[in-house]
Amino acid sequence: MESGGRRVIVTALDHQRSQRLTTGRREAPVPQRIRHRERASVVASRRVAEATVWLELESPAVAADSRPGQFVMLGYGLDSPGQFMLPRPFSVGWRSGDGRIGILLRIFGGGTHRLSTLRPGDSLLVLGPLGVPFRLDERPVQCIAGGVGLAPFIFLSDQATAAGRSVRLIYGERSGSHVFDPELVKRLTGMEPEVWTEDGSLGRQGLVTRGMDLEDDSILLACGPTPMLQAVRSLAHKHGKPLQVSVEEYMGCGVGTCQGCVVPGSDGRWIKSCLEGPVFDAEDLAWPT
Amino acid sequence: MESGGRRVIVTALDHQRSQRLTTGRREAPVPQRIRHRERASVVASRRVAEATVWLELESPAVAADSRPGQFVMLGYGLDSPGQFMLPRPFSVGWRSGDGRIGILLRIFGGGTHRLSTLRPGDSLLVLGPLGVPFRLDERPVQCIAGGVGLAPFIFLSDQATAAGRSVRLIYGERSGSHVFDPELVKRLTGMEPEVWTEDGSLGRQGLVTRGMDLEDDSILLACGPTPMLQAVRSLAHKHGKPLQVSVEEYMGCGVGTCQGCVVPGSDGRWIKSCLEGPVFDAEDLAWPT
Amino acid sequence: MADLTQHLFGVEFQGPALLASGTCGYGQDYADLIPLDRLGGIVTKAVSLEPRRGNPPHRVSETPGGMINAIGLENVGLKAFIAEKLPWLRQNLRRAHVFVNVVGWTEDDYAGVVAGLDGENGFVGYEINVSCPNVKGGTMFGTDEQALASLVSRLRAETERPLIVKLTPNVPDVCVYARICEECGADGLSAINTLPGMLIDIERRRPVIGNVSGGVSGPAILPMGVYATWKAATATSIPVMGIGGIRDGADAMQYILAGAALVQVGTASFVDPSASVNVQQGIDDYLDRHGVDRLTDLVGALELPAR
Amino acid sequence: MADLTQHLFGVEFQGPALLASGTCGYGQDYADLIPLDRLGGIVTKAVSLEPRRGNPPHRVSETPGGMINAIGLENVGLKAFIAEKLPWLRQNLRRAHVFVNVVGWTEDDYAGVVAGLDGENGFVGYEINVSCPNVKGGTMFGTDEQALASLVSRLRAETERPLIVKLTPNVPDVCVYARICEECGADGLSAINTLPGMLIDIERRRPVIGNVSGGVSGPAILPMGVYATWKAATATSIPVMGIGGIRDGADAMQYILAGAALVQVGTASFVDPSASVNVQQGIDDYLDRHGVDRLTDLVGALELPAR
Ligand SMILES: Cc1cc2nc3c(=O)[nH]c(=O)nc-3n(C[C@H](O)[C@H](O)[C@H](O)COP(=O)(O)OP(=O)(O)OC[C@H]3O[C@@H](n4cnc5c(N)ncnc54)[C@H](O)[C@@H]3O)c2cc1C
Ligand SMILES: Cc1cc2nc3c(=O)[nH]c(=O)nc-3n(C[C@H](O)[C@H](O)[C@H](O)COP(=O)(O)OP(=O)(O)OC[C@H]3O[C@@H](n4cnc5c(N)ncnc54)[C@H](O)[C@@H]3O)c2cc1C
Ligand SMILES: Cc1cc2nc3c(=O)[nH]c(=O)nc-3n(C[C@H](O)[C@H](O)[C@H](O)COP(=O)(O)O)c2cc1C
Ligand SMILES: Cc1cc2nc3c(=O)[nH]c(=O)nc-3n(C[C@H](O)[C@H](O)[C@H](O)COP(=O)(O)O)c2cc1C
Ligand code: FES
Ligand code: FES
Repeated sequence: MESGGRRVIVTALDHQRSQRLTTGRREAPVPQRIRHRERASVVASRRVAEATVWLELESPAVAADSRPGQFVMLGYGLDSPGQFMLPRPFSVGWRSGDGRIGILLRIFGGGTHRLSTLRPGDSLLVLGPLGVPFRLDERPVQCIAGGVGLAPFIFLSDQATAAGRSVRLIYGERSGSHVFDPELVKRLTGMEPEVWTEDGSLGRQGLVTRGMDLEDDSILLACGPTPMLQAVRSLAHKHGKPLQVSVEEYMGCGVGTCQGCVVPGSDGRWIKSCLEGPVFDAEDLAWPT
Repeated sequence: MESGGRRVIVTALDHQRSQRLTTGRREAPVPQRIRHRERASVVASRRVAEATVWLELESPAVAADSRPGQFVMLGYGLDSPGQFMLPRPFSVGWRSGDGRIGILLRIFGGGTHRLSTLRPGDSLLVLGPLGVPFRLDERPVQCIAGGVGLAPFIFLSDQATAAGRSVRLIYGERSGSHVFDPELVKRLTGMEPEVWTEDGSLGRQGLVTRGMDLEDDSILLACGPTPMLQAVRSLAHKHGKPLQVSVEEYMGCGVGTCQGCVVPGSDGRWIKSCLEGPVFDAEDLAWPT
Repeated sequence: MADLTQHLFGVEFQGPALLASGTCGYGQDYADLIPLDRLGGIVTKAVSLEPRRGNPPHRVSETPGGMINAIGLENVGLKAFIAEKLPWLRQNLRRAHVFVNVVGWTEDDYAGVVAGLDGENGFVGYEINVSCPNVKGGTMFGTDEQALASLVSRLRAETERPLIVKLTPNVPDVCVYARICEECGADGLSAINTLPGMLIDIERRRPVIGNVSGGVSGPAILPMGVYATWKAATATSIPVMGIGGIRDGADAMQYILAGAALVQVGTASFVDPSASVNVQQGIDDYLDRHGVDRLTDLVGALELPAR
Repeated sequence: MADLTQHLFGVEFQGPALLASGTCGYGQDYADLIPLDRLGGIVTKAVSLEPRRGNPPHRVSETPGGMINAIGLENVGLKAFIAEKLPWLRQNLRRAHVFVNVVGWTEDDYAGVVAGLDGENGFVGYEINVSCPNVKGGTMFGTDEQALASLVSRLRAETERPLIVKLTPNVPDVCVYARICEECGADGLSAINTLPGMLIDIERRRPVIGNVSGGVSGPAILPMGVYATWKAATATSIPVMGIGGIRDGADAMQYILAGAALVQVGTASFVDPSASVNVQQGIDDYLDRHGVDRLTDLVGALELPAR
């Protein structure tokens, strides 16, 4: 049975937490949390860089309610003849006006390898939108993306540019072969990413952190590998800049029931990143010193 | 690594056994046993009847050395991102002049369901040809096929008609919707199957055993569900007609190493049906009385 | 539409499917995704006398055909459970029955939780977790005949409520422990908990799981669960809840034919939150397809080959 | 091309991969399909004092992520093994080492097989199967501390050859049994044998397996095998052969990092007869990719998180 769009009010806890998820200023009240379980069909699957696939799924309910920074659990469900596979978390990387969502998927291990072989017409089970989105106010935004950490910022930039908001998109990869075609990014978001590669084979040479402007009055948003997040955070911390990070931790359920996805909070407790994250105010998390 | 066509002499045991596998008369000496492990690609996959698929695989080594009654183990191997699946045994249902083999596959449970979703271009691991083939001499042949037990007889009829040997092909199904298109059978074998259906919805109405001629001087060959084999065997036994049956038992390895596939022999021992079968002289097996 | 109802543990179950402990939290986080109140019931995350912080990440990972977890029994503790979780269960689950999964490290721990909860409303009974392999010594009660006998007798003295002991498969013969539970007054058994396992990240050359080892669950353990359920059901005359790798009605029917009156769905809910609801529906369909009027006609209806 | 050789049990192994007992017969039936003599070795199907007929069909079936089997230790028996099987192994395996898997139902049974074989050529040592769950009482020696101690001591007295005891995972703590084996003179350990399980044909309402229950193997049990191997390797100082669900070099590396000096490949050979050869190649590739010169550098090289 599809539970479709049954709506629920966010729990008090989520609400407080989202309130705390400000970037220094007062905010509009948090909207209701809506989660869907939706059978989605693959509309397109394109190899867009080394070991990287752009998936487009027909998933109208999820598309309608997703906000940048939220994620979905993608899997095969239980009635496929294929292998048992736990669903995998992926940021909502984009949405179309007509019910499609985009996923920027990089092959990492067995599950992502399998998902990378999906063909148009194949069916998936999508759970989402899940977690807490990035929180914006009137200030300009700097997005710092490492690898497929670019995904949520494609979605965010698309919306921001549409809203006439000023966004910088700073995007780093190991090498040019891994870079998600800047042309396609432009088509999806209406803006140019500033590309950095460690080996300088495309864009500017160096770590993505080199591209950050720490003096302006922008909000920093970062998504990428943990070492990158740590580097970004220590810089932001030193310069007292507001920073939101999207973290990655192994997940079981993605919806708050298994307690599998915890990350260490600055207050010493384990925080469920699927429910109170994946986007956190950097200062709410414990960082290695 | 592919072990390709390394050749080995059949073990003494197989040899004696094949010698005993006569149908009353003296025979040409048994050829060498050759088994291949071959990566094969799906050339065609067509739904040919209710829950029934005709698969054609590019598997030249297996095609070259297969004889009617032998089988292959079909699986995905170990390097596919998909599920772990034990390979499944299937009769070689036909072979082309140019290295293809045909498999008549009926969806039974999880594994056959999965194999039925194969698409052209997909790759499989094929192990074969395996087991002992049907043994013919100069006498005419009556093939009694139940359901997909038709498969080995398509192969056999094709060769027999080519050799100008007289063959009758008596083919029974529950109902017409399950019947493998007689036109296609004709194209593959050059002959008309005599179709019987239990509900009379196609061909003649009744059990396939009604089609047997027990008076002529033919050899009986039977392949199908166990109850059918029992019925055929008791009739053949009563009329003292030579009968070879192809049996089905669950298999692990298909090559003689696991002892998983045993059937009861008339001499009271368990016989490995993958090595000494699947084709047996009916009188070498123990039958319920 | 066959009759799925059963009278067990002094209450009526509208259906045989429950959510397994630790895979549904305290119910609330599934409430917007599935019609919880259509199920037979839910078993809460383990509750201990004091709150527990649990293990460091990674706490979960996939394994071939299943998953491994080492949550470390993180839970809010008895007080907070009564104050924050039980009220929601009481208000929102009117037909699905709630069992509280109880864990401890001494007999007094367990007894303290049971004593502290016994006067409250909003749940039917207890599932005693003597077999969580995730915490050092966690398997002790479940694999030590004396300790198990003493614990079950002690808890029996503490409560009139249904007392269900959750068995560990990690013993030479489940029957021995099942009988001990029955003799010491348990009202039912659950089988099985996870099997101890370990995964290694060969690139980092470290265990994947922060706790080093964890418990394996999911379809991979289905045959072990069916076997343990069959042994427990044949060794005793108290109801058994079958657990382990159940994805659909067909999997559940294996447990029911083996002797399980109820089944619990765990890992499968992560793959599809609707799994438990579909399991219950699938059992219904099976009964209809086979012209069986009452589920109870098939509990333990397995035929054994003549020997 | 790293150095895969190891000196263990008084012989040199050219590589770490062996074929697991019961999954390669007596070698001959794989000889035309894979280059057997390139492997570390093979472990024969169990040999008992007298021939055994084995269980009725079905003897094998697939399970989620693995398979279940109840062959019932069918084997030709000691005499026929010496007369018909050993000569072929002697002639055809010059660099791959042969271990004879020994099974029995009394100490005398085991001792009889060892005594009867000890003077023959064509094999290196014994793998003592104290853990086959397929036959009534078959798990007895492997789960009974006294019986195990007495059996291993008895066999130690019977032979100078390498004596490897194959552990069952079906106990609360593998370490206990591993230590007993070492103390009683075993030269090595194998872990693990199959886990007891059961499958039910819900249409016929009967067990799928003729023997009712069977042993579960394949990828589904990989985490259990890695865990038992790690425990056995850390609890003792004798070499351990890691077994359970190994499909490729990556799976094998988990066992090696956990402490296994050698690995055995079973069920995977059914999916691809070349599995064992590919496992050995995959280990070689891993070592090259990581710039490790000798396999021995990584045996037990697992790093544990700071506690
Ligand atoms: C909130 C969130 C958003 C994400 N967004 C994206 C995205 O947009 N694009 C993308 O390519 N990837 C994304 N990831 C990472 C992606 O989920 C992992 O790469 C994927 O789960 C790896 O699975 P695997 O089977 O290929 O790897 P394996 O290592 O084979 O997986 C084994 C287990 O480890 C877990 N695992 C391994 N790496 C990760 C990881 N980095 N994060 C979480 N679980 C992991 C898997 O879920 C699985 O349970 C995101 C992760 C999270 C938590
Ligand atoms: C020598 C031989 C030749 C065969 N030729 C054909 C053929 O040409 N066309 C065709 O459609 N089928 C053929 N079969 C039957 C086919 O192998 C089974 O239908 C298939 O294995 C069922 O697998 P499953 O996963 O769909 O069924 P499941 O019941 O899900 O399989 C579960 C387990 O049971 C085993 N199993 C179940 N039924 C059978 C069976 N009838 N025979 C052997 N193992 C079984 C499977 O191998 C698997 O291990 C043949 C079988 C044998 C032994
Ligand atoms: C993430 C997770 C947490 C669990 N926590 C508990 C627990 O707190 N108490 C308990 O008795 N069992 C716990 N279990 C075990 C399950 O209740 C169940 O017995 C086991 O997972 C087998 O069922 P499954 O294969 O359907 O998941 C947990 C399982 C998982 C996967
Ligand atoms: C069909 C089959 C037969 C087996 N027979 C034996 C045996 O005779 N003796 C033994 O010690 N183990 C036997 N085993 C267990 C295997 O040797 C191995 O321990 C187990 O299958 C786990 O390894 P795997 O997952 O790689 O198969 C058998 C396993 C299978 C699948
Ligand atoms: S993934 Fe289950 S609680 Fe977060
Ligand atoms: S299937 Fe393994 S011996 Fe026949």
